[in-house]
Amino acid sequence: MHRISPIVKIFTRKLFPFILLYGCYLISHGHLTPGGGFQGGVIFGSAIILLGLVEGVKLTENRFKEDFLSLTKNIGMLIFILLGFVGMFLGYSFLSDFLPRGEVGTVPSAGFILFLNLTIGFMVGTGIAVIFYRTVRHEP
Amino acid sequence: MINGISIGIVIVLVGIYGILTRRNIIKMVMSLYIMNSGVILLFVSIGYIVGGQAAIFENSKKLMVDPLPQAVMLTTLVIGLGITALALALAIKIYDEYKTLNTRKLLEK
Amino acid sequence: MAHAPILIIVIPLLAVFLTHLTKYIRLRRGAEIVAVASMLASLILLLSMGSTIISGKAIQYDLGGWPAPIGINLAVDGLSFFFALFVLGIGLLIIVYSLGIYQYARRYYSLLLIALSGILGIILTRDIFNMYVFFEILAVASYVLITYKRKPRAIKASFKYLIMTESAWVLFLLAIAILYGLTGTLNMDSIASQMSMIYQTNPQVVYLVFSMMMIAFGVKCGMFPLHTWIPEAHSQSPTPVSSLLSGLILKVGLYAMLRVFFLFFGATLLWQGAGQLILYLGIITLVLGACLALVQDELKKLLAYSSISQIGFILVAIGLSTQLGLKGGLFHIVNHALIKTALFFCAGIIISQTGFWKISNMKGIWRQMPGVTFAFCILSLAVIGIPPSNGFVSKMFIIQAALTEMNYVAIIFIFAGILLTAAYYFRIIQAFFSPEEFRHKPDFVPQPVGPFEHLSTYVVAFLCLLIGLFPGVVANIMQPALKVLLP
Amino acid sequence: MIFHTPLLPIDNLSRFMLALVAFLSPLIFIYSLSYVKRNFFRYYFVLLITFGGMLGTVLARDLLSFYIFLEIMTVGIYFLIIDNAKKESFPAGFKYILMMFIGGIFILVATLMLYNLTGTFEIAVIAGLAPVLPGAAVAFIFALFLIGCLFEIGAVPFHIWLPDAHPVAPSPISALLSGVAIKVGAYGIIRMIFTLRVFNSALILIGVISMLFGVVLALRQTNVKRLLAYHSISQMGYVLLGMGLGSGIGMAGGLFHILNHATFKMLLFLCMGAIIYATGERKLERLGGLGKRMPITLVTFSIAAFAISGIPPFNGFASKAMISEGVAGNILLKLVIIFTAAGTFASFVKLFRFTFLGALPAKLENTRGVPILMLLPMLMLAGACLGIGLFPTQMLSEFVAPAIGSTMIFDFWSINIFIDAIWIIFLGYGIYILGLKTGFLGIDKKAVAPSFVRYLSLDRICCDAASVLEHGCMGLKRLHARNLNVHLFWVFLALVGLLFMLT
Repeated sequence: MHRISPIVKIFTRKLFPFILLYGCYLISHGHLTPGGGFQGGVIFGSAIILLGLVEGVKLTENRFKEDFLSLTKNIGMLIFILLGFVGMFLGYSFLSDFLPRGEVGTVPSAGFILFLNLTIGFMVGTGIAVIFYRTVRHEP
Repeated sequence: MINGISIGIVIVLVGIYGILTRRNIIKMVMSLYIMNSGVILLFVSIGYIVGGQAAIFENSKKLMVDPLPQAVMLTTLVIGLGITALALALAIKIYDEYKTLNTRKLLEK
Repeated sequence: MAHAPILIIVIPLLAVFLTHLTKYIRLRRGAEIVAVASMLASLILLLSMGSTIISGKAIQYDLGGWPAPIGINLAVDGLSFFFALFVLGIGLLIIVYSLGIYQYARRYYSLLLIALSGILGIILTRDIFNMYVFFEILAVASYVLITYKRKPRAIKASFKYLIMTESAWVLFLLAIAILYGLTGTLNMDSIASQMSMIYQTNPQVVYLVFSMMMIAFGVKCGMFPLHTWIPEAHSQSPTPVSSLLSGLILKVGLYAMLRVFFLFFGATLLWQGAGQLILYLGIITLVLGACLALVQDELKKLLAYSSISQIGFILVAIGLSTQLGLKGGLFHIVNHALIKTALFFCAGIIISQTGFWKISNMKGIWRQMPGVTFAFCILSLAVIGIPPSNGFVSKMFIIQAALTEMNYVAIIFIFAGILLTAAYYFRIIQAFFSPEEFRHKPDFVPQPVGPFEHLSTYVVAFLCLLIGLFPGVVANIMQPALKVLLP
Repeated sequence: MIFHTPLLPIDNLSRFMLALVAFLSPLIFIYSLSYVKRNFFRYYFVLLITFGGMLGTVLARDLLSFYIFLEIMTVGIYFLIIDNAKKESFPAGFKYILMMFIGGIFILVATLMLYNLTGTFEIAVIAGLAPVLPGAAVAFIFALFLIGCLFEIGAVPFHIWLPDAHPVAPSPISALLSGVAIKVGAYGIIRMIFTLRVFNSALILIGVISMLFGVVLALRQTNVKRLLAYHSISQMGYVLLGMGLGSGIGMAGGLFHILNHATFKMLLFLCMGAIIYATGERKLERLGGLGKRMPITLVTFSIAAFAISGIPPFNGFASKAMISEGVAGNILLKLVIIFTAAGTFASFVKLFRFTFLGALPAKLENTRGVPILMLLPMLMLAGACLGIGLFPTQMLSEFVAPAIGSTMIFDFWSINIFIDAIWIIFLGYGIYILGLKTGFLGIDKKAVAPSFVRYLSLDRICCDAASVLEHGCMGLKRLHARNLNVHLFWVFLALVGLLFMLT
């Protein structure tokens, strides 16, 4: 496999945090602008994949260990369901919006949709990273 | 007349043509995803109101496009992703075992 | 309690992720315990709603607090209660059966629970797109479950199943798009109310939507032209998965067909062309499945073809679209699900003990495994419809429905179907009891078959006889379901 | 709610059949105590289920439970036929269960049609409603029910399973099968005649054909049990003839013959079972000269042989006399009865001659008698044959006649019955001699078997039909194995097809 040129290496190392920041923006403003949990999560995943491709899987492996990622994936989903249960315990129906709605157009405007987006983003990001690790390590 | 719905139908037909005639299973998975995106385009354009604004709410009372199909199509996209990822994984395993991607050769193996 | 409908779906889903987390706690068989506990919890919740359902009232539940036409809402009425009950029962049976096979890891139980929560979601939901999403969840879980043992043929079968189902379900999505275009809502009840008006304005569109949905449900339940994926999928997948496939997944396809067709097209379409169409497709499925089973030598493939032909019976019963026909159809759905699950259990035990796949080298197995052969005999008698078993009761209702309709074509083909079913099941019994000494497969170590497998098979065999003797119990649970379909 | 089946109270007809089943079946149990040597548990388990099925069928007060117990009995007998697991017992068992299944479905369809007409399964209620029901429907339902029961009886067009099932089944089972199980089918027909008040002359035709067909083919057989099986067909032809006459005497004669046939046929099978148990041989050529070694079997066999051919002091003659009395007017039927009786006598002379008389073949030197447990039922049955034969009038007046609810006196000892008996003996012996000379009896291999018999036999037609079905299914299977694209093409073709069909 020919060597990755140094330009690409430096750029990815520098750009990596900004990609994550962009992902967070997408997730947090999911209910305002186009975006949301899934899209933000995909950005997270692509950041990790980018790192894996450029730095090589072993380096990213010890930074983002695979079973840690799959653990966070499962915990993310559990939190999503528990959020649904919280709505139920507070007397409304399942997955209902129990937080007060802020005024229109600002981040806290959609009540607990923000937390849903966060968990989904988290889960999708780690899930895609896990898929990437499995496919890279697959040898026929 | 050309609008989102007719193009969506055309894309679905292209997908169906692809899945029926292609022998290679990777191409079949691709045409499956084409069919899926064709339906998504059709469904979204059903909710389109001419001259409507994107369904982002800034307390202005302008005419807005129907947001429901778009939300629903988000889920279909995710499902399409899952299905295609799984189909490709299966295709890889099939290639590992049978060393061929041609459906006719696969039949005999 | 108020939140029961959604909890029935969410508890297995919750259990899915708990089983993944049992890796980190030292509980030895944590995954199995969580799986069984979640199914029991759902069963108890469902039974808690039983009394209100039997008395005829339906329980509505709006997800997220949004009222019916806008939000996704779940409804538990007679039909869904009836189906959910036997789905949970059989799901529990499948989990108990797979407890015995030790090497099934956590991943297997989480996939099984995803599939079961998908099925429960389909049964309880009242929103047509939500039904599509749950069908996809179920489909993805079953694709992976089929390939669980990583055998190359299983992967090929699963790929075929995936491509066929997904290309049919794109059509279902198209149908939903058209319905949404026409009615503006995704909720089944509001669509149904506007359906007759739509039928007046442009019947062509209704026919298009009907045939697309028929194709989608046909693939799921193995109707005539769309049944080709069933034999490979059933024979290559591990035993509990093949009983899940033929026991539940085919039945959920039928449930969706019943629910959608009688709700949307009941008044207008079914009584002219469509009911007759389903009847003829059912007849073709019936005869085709039976004929192919006659010449099949692999045991599991034969059972798969017999599933197809029994689905043909149910389609004939639904096609008659009378009160009695539906009663027979529903009863046969439950009976066939029970019997076929146990038949696959028997096949699994025999295959894991002897290592043979083909019936021709299973000759004289009677001396090796008298218990399993005895259970197999009872179950095959039940499928054919010999009186003391439950198969007889549902076959009787179907014949009676065909007679009241004076539909001679249906009667003749039901006659031929029962005969062919008897022919290929007695062919198997004949092979099991044959005089030659049973030759063991050289250098084959039989897998350990624990008490769970035998227990679950005998329990189901006994249950079949019990339902056969006291069909009244199931009949009055079915009463509210019939009122839902044919008011 | 669905199955409120009032099993009791039962009327006289059920009581008559109950007595027949309840008295004869225990003899089978006793006989098989010493006959069955392997897998006792399975044998007795299934035998008890069959016995229960038989009792249920006879006692059933409504048609649905009649059908249910009939099916249980049929499946039980199937598992008994394949019990001794010989190589050829499986195709015969398979043929048996499929034929019985066709009959069962006929009966089920008839029952359900009746249910749709009258809204109930109860026989008593249906009997009450019978005159008011539309004539055509009742006739059609009776025809369906009749066909179903003819399958059970094994009358000619549907007899294919009987000659195969008997030689293969263990002897007590073939005795049970032709002694009691066939009678249940006849009971079904009588029960239906009484409830629906339909007199169908087709029964006479079927009866006559069965009688002639059974006797002619019986003469040709050399396998001992196959010969008796064909005789069962011809004797059941008598019963059908009796029922077809429609007159009180005919019906009573038919019922009486059911009782007689049950006793002497079971006795014949048990004797043959004893011979097979002692010598292990089934073919007449390899038997002979057993008279000295098995005296009791000799005596019981000769009683049964005389009974079946209708010689006065034994019970066969009574019911045959009643039927011939019933048929008095019609000369043709009289001739048929005389010829069948003579043919029966001839074949039993042949059987007697080649098993008990003649030289004892070297191989059978050390054949000993049969254990007492097998002899006991044979002796009891022989006693029954003799007893009914000696006191037919008492038998008729307080046992057979009340079963049909008519008080009937019949003079059994009139002179022309003796003349008939003598006629039968001479004609029978003549046929035996003639048959021996022309080899028609199939004994010494210069048999001149008319080729058309082989061609005509229904058995071959069914086997050919089965193989055609087989090829069709194999063709279907080849057609079915296609690659993925073709199957997808079928999916979308189905869509287009549906759209086309709907509009």
